[in-house]
Amino acid sequence: MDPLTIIIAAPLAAAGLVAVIPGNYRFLIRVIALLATLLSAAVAIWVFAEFEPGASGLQFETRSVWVKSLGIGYHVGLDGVNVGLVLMGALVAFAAACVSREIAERVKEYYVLLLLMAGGILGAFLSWDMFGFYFFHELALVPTFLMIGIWGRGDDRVYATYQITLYLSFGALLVLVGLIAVYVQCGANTFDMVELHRHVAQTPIPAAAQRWMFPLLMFGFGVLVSLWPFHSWAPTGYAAAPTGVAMLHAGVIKKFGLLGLIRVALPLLPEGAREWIPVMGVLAVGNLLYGGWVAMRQSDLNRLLGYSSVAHMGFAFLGLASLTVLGVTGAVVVMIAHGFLAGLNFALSGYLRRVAGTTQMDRMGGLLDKVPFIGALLVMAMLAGCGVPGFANFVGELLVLFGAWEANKTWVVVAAWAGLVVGAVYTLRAVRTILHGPLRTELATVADPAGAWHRSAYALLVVALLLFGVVPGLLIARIEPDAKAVSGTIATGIEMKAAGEVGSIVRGAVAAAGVGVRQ
Amino acid sequence: MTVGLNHYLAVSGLLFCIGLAGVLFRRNLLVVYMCIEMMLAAASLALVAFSRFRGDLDGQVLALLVISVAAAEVAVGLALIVAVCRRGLKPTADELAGMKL
Amino acid sequence: MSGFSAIGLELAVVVGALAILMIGVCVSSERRSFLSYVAALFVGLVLLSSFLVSWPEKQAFFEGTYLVDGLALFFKRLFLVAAGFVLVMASGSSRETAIGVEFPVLVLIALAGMMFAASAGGFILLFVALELVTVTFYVLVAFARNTRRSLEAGVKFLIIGAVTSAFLVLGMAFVYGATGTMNFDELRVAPIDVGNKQLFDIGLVLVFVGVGFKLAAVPSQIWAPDVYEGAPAPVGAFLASGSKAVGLVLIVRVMNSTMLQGETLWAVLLAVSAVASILYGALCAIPQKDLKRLLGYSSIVTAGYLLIGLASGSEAGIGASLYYMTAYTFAALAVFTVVSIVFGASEPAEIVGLAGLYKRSPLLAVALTLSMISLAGIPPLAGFFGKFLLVKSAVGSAGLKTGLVVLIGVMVVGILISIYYYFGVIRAVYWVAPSKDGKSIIVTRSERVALIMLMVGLVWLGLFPGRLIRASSGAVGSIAPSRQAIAEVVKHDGERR
Amino acid sequence: MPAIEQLVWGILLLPLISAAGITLFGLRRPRLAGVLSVGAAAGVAVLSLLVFTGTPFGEWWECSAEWLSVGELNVPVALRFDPLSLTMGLIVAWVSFVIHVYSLGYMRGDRGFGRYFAGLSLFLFSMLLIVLAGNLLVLFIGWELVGVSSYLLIGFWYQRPAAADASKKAFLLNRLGDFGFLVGLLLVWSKTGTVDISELECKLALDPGLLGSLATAAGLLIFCGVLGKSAQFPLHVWLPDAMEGPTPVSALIHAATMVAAGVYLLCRVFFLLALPGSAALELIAWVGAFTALLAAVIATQQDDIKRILAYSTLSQLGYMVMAVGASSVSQPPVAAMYHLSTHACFKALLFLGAGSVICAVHHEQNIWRMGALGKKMPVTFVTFLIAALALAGVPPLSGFFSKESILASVLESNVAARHALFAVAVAVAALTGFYMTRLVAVTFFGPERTQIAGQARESGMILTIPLLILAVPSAFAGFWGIDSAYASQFKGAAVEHAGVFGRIAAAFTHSPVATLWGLGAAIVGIVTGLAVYWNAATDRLPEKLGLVAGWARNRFYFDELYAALNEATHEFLSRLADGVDRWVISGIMVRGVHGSIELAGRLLRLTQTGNIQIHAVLLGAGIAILLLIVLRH
Amino acid sequence: MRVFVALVLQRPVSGSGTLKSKESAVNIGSSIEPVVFAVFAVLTLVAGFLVVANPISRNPVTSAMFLVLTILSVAGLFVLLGAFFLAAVQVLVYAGAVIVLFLFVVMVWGGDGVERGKLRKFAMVVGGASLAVFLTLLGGALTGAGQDTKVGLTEGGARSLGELLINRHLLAFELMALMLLAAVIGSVFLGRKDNK
Repeated sequence: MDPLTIIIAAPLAAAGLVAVIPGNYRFLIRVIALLATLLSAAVAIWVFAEFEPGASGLQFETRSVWVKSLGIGYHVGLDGVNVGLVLMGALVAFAAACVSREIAERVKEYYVLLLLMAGGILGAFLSWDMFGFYFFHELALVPTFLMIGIWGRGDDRVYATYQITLYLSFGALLVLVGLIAVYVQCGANTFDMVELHRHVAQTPIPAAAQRWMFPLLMFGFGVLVSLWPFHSWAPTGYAAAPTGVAMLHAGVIKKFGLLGLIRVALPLLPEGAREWIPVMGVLAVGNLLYGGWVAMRQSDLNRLLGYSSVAHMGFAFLGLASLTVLGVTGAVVVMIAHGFLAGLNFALSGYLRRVAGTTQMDRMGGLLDKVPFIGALLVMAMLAGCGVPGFANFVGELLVLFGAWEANKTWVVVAAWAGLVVGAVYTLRAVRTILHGPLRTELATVADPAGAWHRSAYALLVVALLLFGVVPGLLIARIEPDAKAVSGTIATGIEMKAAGEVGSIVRGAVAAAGVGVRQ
Repeated sequence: MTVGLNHYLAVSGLLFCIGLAGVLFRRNLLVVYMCIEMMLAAASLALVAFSRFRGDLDGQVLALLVISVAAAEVAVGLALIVAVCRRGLKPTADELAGMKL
Repeated sequence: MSGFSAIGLELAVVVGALAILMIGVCVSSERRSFLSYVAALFVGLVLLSSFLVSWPEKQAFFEGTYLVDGLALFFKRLFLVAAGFVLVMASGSSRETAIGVEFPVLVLIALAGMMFAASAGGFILLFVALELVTVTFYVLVAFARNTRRSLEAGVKFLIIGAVTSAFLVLGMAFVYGATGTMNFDELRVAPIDVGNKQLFDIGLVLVFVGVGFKLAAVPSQIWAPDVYEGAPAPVGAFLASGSKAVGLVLIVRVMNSTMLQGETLWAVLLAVSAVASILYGALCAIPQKDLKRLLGYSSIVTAGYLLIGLASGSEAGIGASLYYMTAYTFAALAVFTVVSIVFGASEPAEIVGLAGLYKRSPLLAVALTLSMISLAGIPPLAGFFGKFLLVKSAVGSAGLKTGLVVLIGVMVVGILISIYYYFGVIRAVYWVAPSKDGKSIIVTRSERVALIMLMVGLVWLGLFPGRLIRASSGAVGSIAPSRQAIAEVVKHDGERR
Repeated sequence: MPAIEQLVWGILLLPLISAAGITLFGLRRPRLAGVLSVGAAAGVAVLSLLVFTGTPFGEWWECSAEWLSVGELNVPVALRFDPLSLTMGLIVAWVSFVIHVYSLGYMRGDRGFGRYFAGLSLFLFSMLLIVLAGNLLVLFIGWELVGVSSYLLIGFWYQRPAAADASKKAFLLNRLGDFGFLVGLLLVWSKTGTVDISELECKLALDPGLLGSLATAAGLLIFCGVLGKSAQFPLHVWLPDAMEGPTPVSALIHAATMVAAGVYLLCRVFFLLALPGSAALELIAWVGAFTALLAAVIATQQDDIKRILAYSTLSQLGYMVMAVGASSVSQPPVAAMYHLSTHACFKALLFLGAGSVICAVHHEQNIWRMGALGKKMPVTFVTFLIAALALAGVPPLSGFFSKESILASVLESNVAARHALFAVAVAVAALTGFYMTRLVAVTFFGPERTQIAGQARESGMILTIPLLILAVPSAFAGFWGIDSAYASQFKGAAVEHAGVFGRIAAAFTHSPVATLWGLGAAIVGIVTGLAVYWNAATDRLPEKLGLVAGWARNRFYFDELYAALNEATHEFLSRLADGVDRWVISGIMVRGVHGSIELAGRLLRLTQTGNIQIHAVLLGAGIAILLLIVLRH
Repeated sequence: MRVFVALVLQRPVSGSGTLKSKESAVNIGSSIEPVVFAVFAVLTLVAGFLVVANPISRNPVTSAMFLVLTILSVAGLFVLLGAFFLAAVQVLVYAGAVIVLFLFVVMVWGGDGVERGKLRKFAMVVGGASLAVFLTLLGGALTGAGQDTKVGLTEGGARSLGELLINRHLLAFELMALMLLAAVIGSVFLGRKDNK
C-alpha cells in the first residue's frame, strides 16, 4: 500500500473498526483512534521529509480508475502545496484525537465521526481528481452537523449547527457546479486535475465561459473559507462546536477552499481570474480589517478565535489575489501556519472551558496562575496570531504583504494595519482578560487537569508553529516551485484595481450574465 | 352548412369545461365524480371526432377503453366513498379535510 | 423473440398475482401474512430471471404497441426491486397490510401495470397500463380502511387522479388529432401542420399533466402530501418508488417521441415544472412535523430534480434522471421501512417520535440517517451521485440552453433547503434523548435483511456508481438511435421539399 | 577572520539557547535559570568584547546564513559588524550583563524567577539581533521580538492590573510604530528591490534619486518605528507606564537599550534619511525636540521615582532623536550615538540605584515618602549622585561631553530653524538639571518623611556591585573615544582628539558657545532645584506654577486624549463593524434569508388546505398557468 | 336506435358500417345532419350544465339524471361520427351501469341533497379564472384544428373495433380485464363490512 493511501485509509478504516466495537469499550476506542491518527501523522511526516523539493511532477503518486465513463479516478499525489497541508492536517487530526478525551458520553459515535472527518479532509488534500477532491471534502459535512449538534455547547447550538451546515453546503454546491462546469467546458472528459492542467495549457477554456465560472468557484470556495461577507458561519459554528471539531474544522477543513482556488480556479481559469481577482482582493481586505474589528468586540473566546480565523483567511486570499510567487507562497504558508494555530487555539479554548466552565472571557481572569502551562501556550498562540516573528504565521503574512505590495499598495497597507495593529488589539485583550489580572474568586478552587500525555497535543502544535517559523525554508523550498507554476499560468501585469473599478467589474459580469440568460 | 370537426370539438371542449367547472365548484364528492365522468365523456368525444376525421380507428379504441376504465374507476371510487360513509363521514370536500398544511 | 416471450416478465407477475389470490382464498386469515413473503420471493425470482434472459436491443411487438428495449427493462427491474421491498415491508405481522390477501395481489397487479407501462409503444397501452396502476393504487392508498386518514387519502388520490386522467385523455386526443396517430414510433415522424401546432402543444401539456400525476410534478403534485401522510407506509413506499418511476418512464417515452416537433415546448414545460416542483416541495417541507408528509413534499422536490435531467435534453441528462430515480427508490424504500417499523404502517409518523432512535434501535437509526443523507445528496451515498450527474448534465447543456442556468440555481437552492429538513430528521434521531417510554424496537429478520440490503445499495451506488451509470446510459441509448434516425428522416424530408 | 565568524553566532545563540532552556527546564528551577541566563549574558559580553577587539578599527564585515528566500525576496540572517554595531553591541552586552547580575539579587525569591530570566534572555537575543542585523527585515524581526519581550517583562507581575494594562499598552503602541516601519520597508523594497543594508546603501549611493519622490515618505515611515520603540511623541505614553515592570527591566529595556534602539535605527539608516530631497530629518529633529521638552516638563512634577526617571529617559531620547534630525551628510549623527552610549550607562545606573532605594524602602516609590536616605545608603547614594550629575551634564562626567556634542551639532546643523532647536535643547538641559536635583534632594536629603524611610538600610552586595561597575563608565566614558568609534562609521567625520585632556578640552574648543550655554543651563537648573527643594517637606512648586504644574502632573492629559481618540476612531469602527456583523450580516442577511425562506414555506403550505376542492382548483389553476407559460414561448 | 341512425344518415339499416367507405363520405353531407348535430350538441351542453349548476335542485339525484341525459346525447354525437359500437357501449355502460351505481350510492349514503360547506371566494375566483383560460385556449386550439383538416371518414362498428382490439391492441384489451379484476378485488375489499 502506498503511503498516501495509508494516510487517508488509516482514519477511515479506524472509523469502520470503531463502528463495530461495542460502545462500552471506551479505552479501546480511544486507543484505536489515537493510533490511527498517529499512523497518519507519522506517514505524513515521513512523506514530508522524503519529499524532494522542486522535482517535477507529483510525488508518491497513485492513480486508479473509479468511474471510467465519467473520467473519474482515484488519484492521489503530493506537490509542494499539499505536502505541507497534509502534514498539518495529519498533525492537527492527531492533536484533535488527543484532546477529545474530554468527551464523556457517546464516545463511540464521537470517534467514528471524528475519524471520518479526518480521513475525509486528508483525502481531499491529497486528491488530484476534482471529483475525489470534492467527494472527500463532503465526507466531513454530516459529521460536522452531528458532532456540533450532539456534543456542542451553548444556547445557540441548534442555530449554529444549521447555519454552518447550510452555509458549507451552499459553498460546496457552488463549488460542485463550478467544478462540473470546468469539466464540461474543458471537454477533456476527465476530472483529473493533472490532465486538465495539461489540456488547458493547449486548448484554454473559452474566455467567456471563464468569466462566469471563476466567480462561481471563487465564491463557492470562498464560502468554505469564510470569505467576507460569507463568514458568519465560522464564529457561530466554532463557538458551538466541541473542541475536536473546532480544531479540525477551523484548522484543517477550512483550507480546502483555498487549496481549491490554487488547484482549480487559478490555473484552469486564468482569464476569469484576471477579471475577478480584484474583487477577491477587496473581499480579502474585508476579511482582514472587518474580521479584526469584529473580533475586537467579542466577549466569548471561541467567537473571538472564530473571527480571528476569518481575519487570517484574509491574508491567504490576499496572497492568492496578488498572483505573485511571493504572495502565493505566502498564502500557502499562511494556510499551514493557521492550521496549526487554529488547532492550537481551539484546543486551548476547550481546555480553558473545562477549567473555568465557560468561554466568556470576562468570567475568567488571572487564570495564568492556575494553569501556567496552558496559559503560556495561550500567550504564545495569541502572539503567533498577531504575527510575531518566530512563529510560522509571521513568515506567511510577511510574504503575503511583500507579494501583494506591487499589486495594490493601499490594500497591503490596510492588511498590515489589520494584521499588526488590530490583530494585536484583540489578541492582547484576550490575554489580558483571561490570563492577567487578579484571579477571580470563583476560580480560586479550580484544578489544572493537565497530564503529561494531554499536554503533548498542545505542545506538538506549538512546536510545529515554532519550527516552521524559525526554519521557514522547510516549507518554502517545497512550496515555491509550485507557487511559481500557479502564478506563472496567469500572465503577469495584472493590477488589482481600486474599489470603484471593482464595482464596474461586478456590474459588467452581472450584465453579461443577464444577457446570457436572456439568450 | 356542413358539420365539421370544429363543431364536434367545440362541443367537446365546452363539455369538458362544464365538467371541470363542476369539479371546481361542487362540494358533494359524488357530484364531483359525476362531473369527472362528464370530462371523460368530453375527452372521448374529442377522440372519436378526431378518429372520424383523421380516418383512423385507434381513437375509437382508446375511447372504448376510456369508457371501460371509467367504469372500473367508478366502481372503485364508489366503493371508497361507501367506505367513507361507513365511517360516518359525509362525502363532501369540507368533511374530508383532516390532513392539511 | 415472440410477442408472448417478450411479455414474459409481466405475464409471470400476473400469473403470480392470480396464484396468490387463489392460495389466499384457501388459507385462513391468520396465516395469510406469509403470502407477502411468498410474493416478495416470487418478485425476487422474476427479477433474477430478467437477468438470465437475453433481451433484444430494441424490438417492437404487437404491431408496435409494445416495446422491448433497454429503457423498459431498466424500469421493469426497478419496479421489481421496489415491489419486492414493499412486500417485505407489508409483511410485518402487526400491520393491516399483512392481514388480507388483497394487499400482495394488488401490489402484484400494480406491478404488472407498471411493467406494461414501461413497455408502452403508444398512447393506448400507456393509458390502460397507467390507469391499471392508478386504480390499484386507489385501493392501496385507502387500504387501512379503518383509519380515517387512509380513507381520506384514498378519496383525495381518487378525485385528483380522476381529474388528471381526464386531462390525460383530452391531451392524448389532441395529440392524436394533431398528428393522426397514437403510436410512439409513428408520432416521432408525424408532420404537424401549422394550424395544428397549438392543438399539439396543448395536448402535450395535458399529457404531461396526466403523467405528471404519477411523478407528483407541478401542477399535478397537489395530492402528494396528503396521500403520503395518509397511506399506509408500504403503499407510500410504492408510491415513491414504483409509481413515481412509471411517471418518469412515460414522460421519457412521450418526450422522446415528440422531441422533434416539440423541442422548445418540452424545454419550457419541463423547466417550468421542475422549477415550480422544487421550490414548492422544498419550501413547504420546511415546517413539516410528520415524516410521511415530509416525504410527500420531498417527493415533489424529487420530481423536480428528475425533470431537470430530462430538461437538459441530452442523453446524459435522461440517464442522470434514471440514476437519481434509482437512488431515490432505495432511499425512499429504506425510510418507509423504518417508518413502518417504528410507527406502524398507518399511524402518524411524527418526527418527534424518532427521538432517541439511536438508542432504541441503532440499525433503524443508521438506516434512516443514511437514507436521509442520500436524499440530501451528500457523499458517499447514492443520492449524491444522482445529484452530481443531474448537475453535470444540466451544466453540460447549459452552454446550449442558457435557461438551464436558472434551473441549476433553483436546484442548488432546493438542495440547500432539503438539507435543512432532512437534517432535521437526523437531528431528531441523534440529538434528542429518548423519552421515558422509549423501549427498544423489535425488527424482524426479513426487515433487517431488507434494510441491510437497502443500505448496502445506497452505499454501493454512492461509491461504485459505474455499473448503474452504464446501465442507465445503456437504457437511454437504446431509445436514442431512433432519435438519430428521425433526424435523418427529417433531413430527407426537408431536402425533398 | 574565521574564528570570529564562528564566535559571532554565539552572540546570538547563547541568549536564545538560554531562553529556550529556561522555558523548557528552568521555570521551576530558579538556580538553573539564573545560571543559564547570567552565563549567557556573560558569554555574550565576553564574545562581544572579543569581536570588538578582533575587528580592526573603522572596518566592517558581514556574515550571513540562509533563512528565507522566495522569488525576489531574499532575506538571509545577515550580521553586520561595523563600528556602529560593534560599539552599540558592546554597550548592550555589558549593560545587560551587569543588569543580569543585579537581577539575581533583585528578583531573588520571586515566584516567576525563571520566567523573568527567560524573558531577559529573549530580550537580549532580540536586542542583539537589532544591533547586529545587516538586513532591515531581520532588524524588523528583532524589533518585533524586542517588543514581545518587553511585553512579557512589563507584564511580569501580571496579577497587578496596572502591570497587565501597561504591558498591553506598550505592545500596542510599539505595534503602531512597527506598522509604519513595515510599510516603510515595503516601500523601500519595492523601489530598490533590496532590504539589505549594505546593498541598499550602495544602491542609494550610486543613484540617490532611486526612491524618487518617496524618499521623505520612506524615511518618515521608518521613523514611525522609532516613534514607537523610542517612545517619541506622539507614541510616548507607554514608556512611563512601562515602569510597572521590575526595576532592572526598566533599567535595561526602558532606559538603556531597547528604547535607544530607535536612535540606533535612525543612525543605521541615516544614509536613507539624509538623501537629497528628503525632508525627513528636519521633521525628526522637531519631533525629538518637542518630546524632549514635553517629557522634561512632565518630569518636574512626577512623584514616583521611576516615573521621573522614565520621563527623563523620554526627554533624553528626544534629545538624541533631535540630534539625529539635526545631522546631515556632512555632519553625521555621531553626537546622538555618543549620548546614547553614555546615557545607557548612567540611566541604567540611575534605575538600578532607584531599584536599590525601592528595595530599601519596601517597594515604596513615591519620593515624598523617602528622605535622608543618603546617609543610610552611601553606595547607592554616591553612585546615584554620579549618574544624576552626569545626566544633568556636569563636567567632567560622561553626560557633559555627550550633551555638549549634541548642543554643538544642533547649533551647527543645516536645519533652517536651528536656533529655535538650540533654544529648546538648552531649556531641556536646564529642566534636566532641575528635576534631577529635585529627585536627589528629596530622596537622599531632607527629613525622613516616613517611618519606612527611617528604617532603610543599604542593599546587599549583589545589588551594589553592579552600581559600582556602572558608575565607572558613567563617570569616565567621556574620556574614552566612544565618539570616535562612531565617527569612523560615518567616513569623513572622524575628529581625533589626542589624550584624555585633549578630549576634555575639545568640548570647549570645539564649540564653545554651545558648551557654555549647556553648562549654564545645567547650573541654572541645579541651583533652582536646590533653592526649591533643599530640605523641602512638600512640593511647593505647584502652588507657584498653578495650571502648568497640574498639566505636567497629569502628563498633559495625553492618555485621556488618546483614550478618547481611540474610542472615537478605532473602537468606534470596531463597534460599527460589530454592529454590521450582528445586525446586517448575521441579522438581515443570514437570519433574514433563513427567515424569509421559512416564511415562504409556511405561507406556501397554506395552499395545502386539505380540502379536495381547493386541491382541484389549484390543479386547474396550475394547468392553466402552465399552459399560458408554455404556449407563450 | 339503428333505425334512428339510418334515418338521420339516410343509409340502409342493414349496413354493418364497419368500413371506411367513400359513399358515407358523400352521404354525410345531407341537410338533416346539422340539425341533428345541433339538437344533440345543445342537449349535451344544457344537460351537462344542469348537472353542474341546476338552478332548481342541488340534489345529487337530479345531477345524476342529467348526467344520463348528457351521456346519451354524447352517444348521439358518437353516432353522428359513425362510432356506432362506441355509442352503444356508452349507453350500456354509462346509462346502464355507471349511473345506476351512482344512484345507488347517492340514495343510500349521499342523498341528503345538501351541499355542505360554503364555496370559498378564493376557489371561485381562481377556479373561474382558470376556466376562462381553458375556454380561450381550447377555443383557439380547436378552431384552428379543424380548418385545414382533410376529412377522411371512418366508421367504427363492432367488427372493425373488435378486430383492432384483438390484434393490435390485444395487450391493452387484456390489461383492461386485469383492471376490472383489480377493481373487483378493490371494491369488494373497500365496500365490505369491517371484519373485526
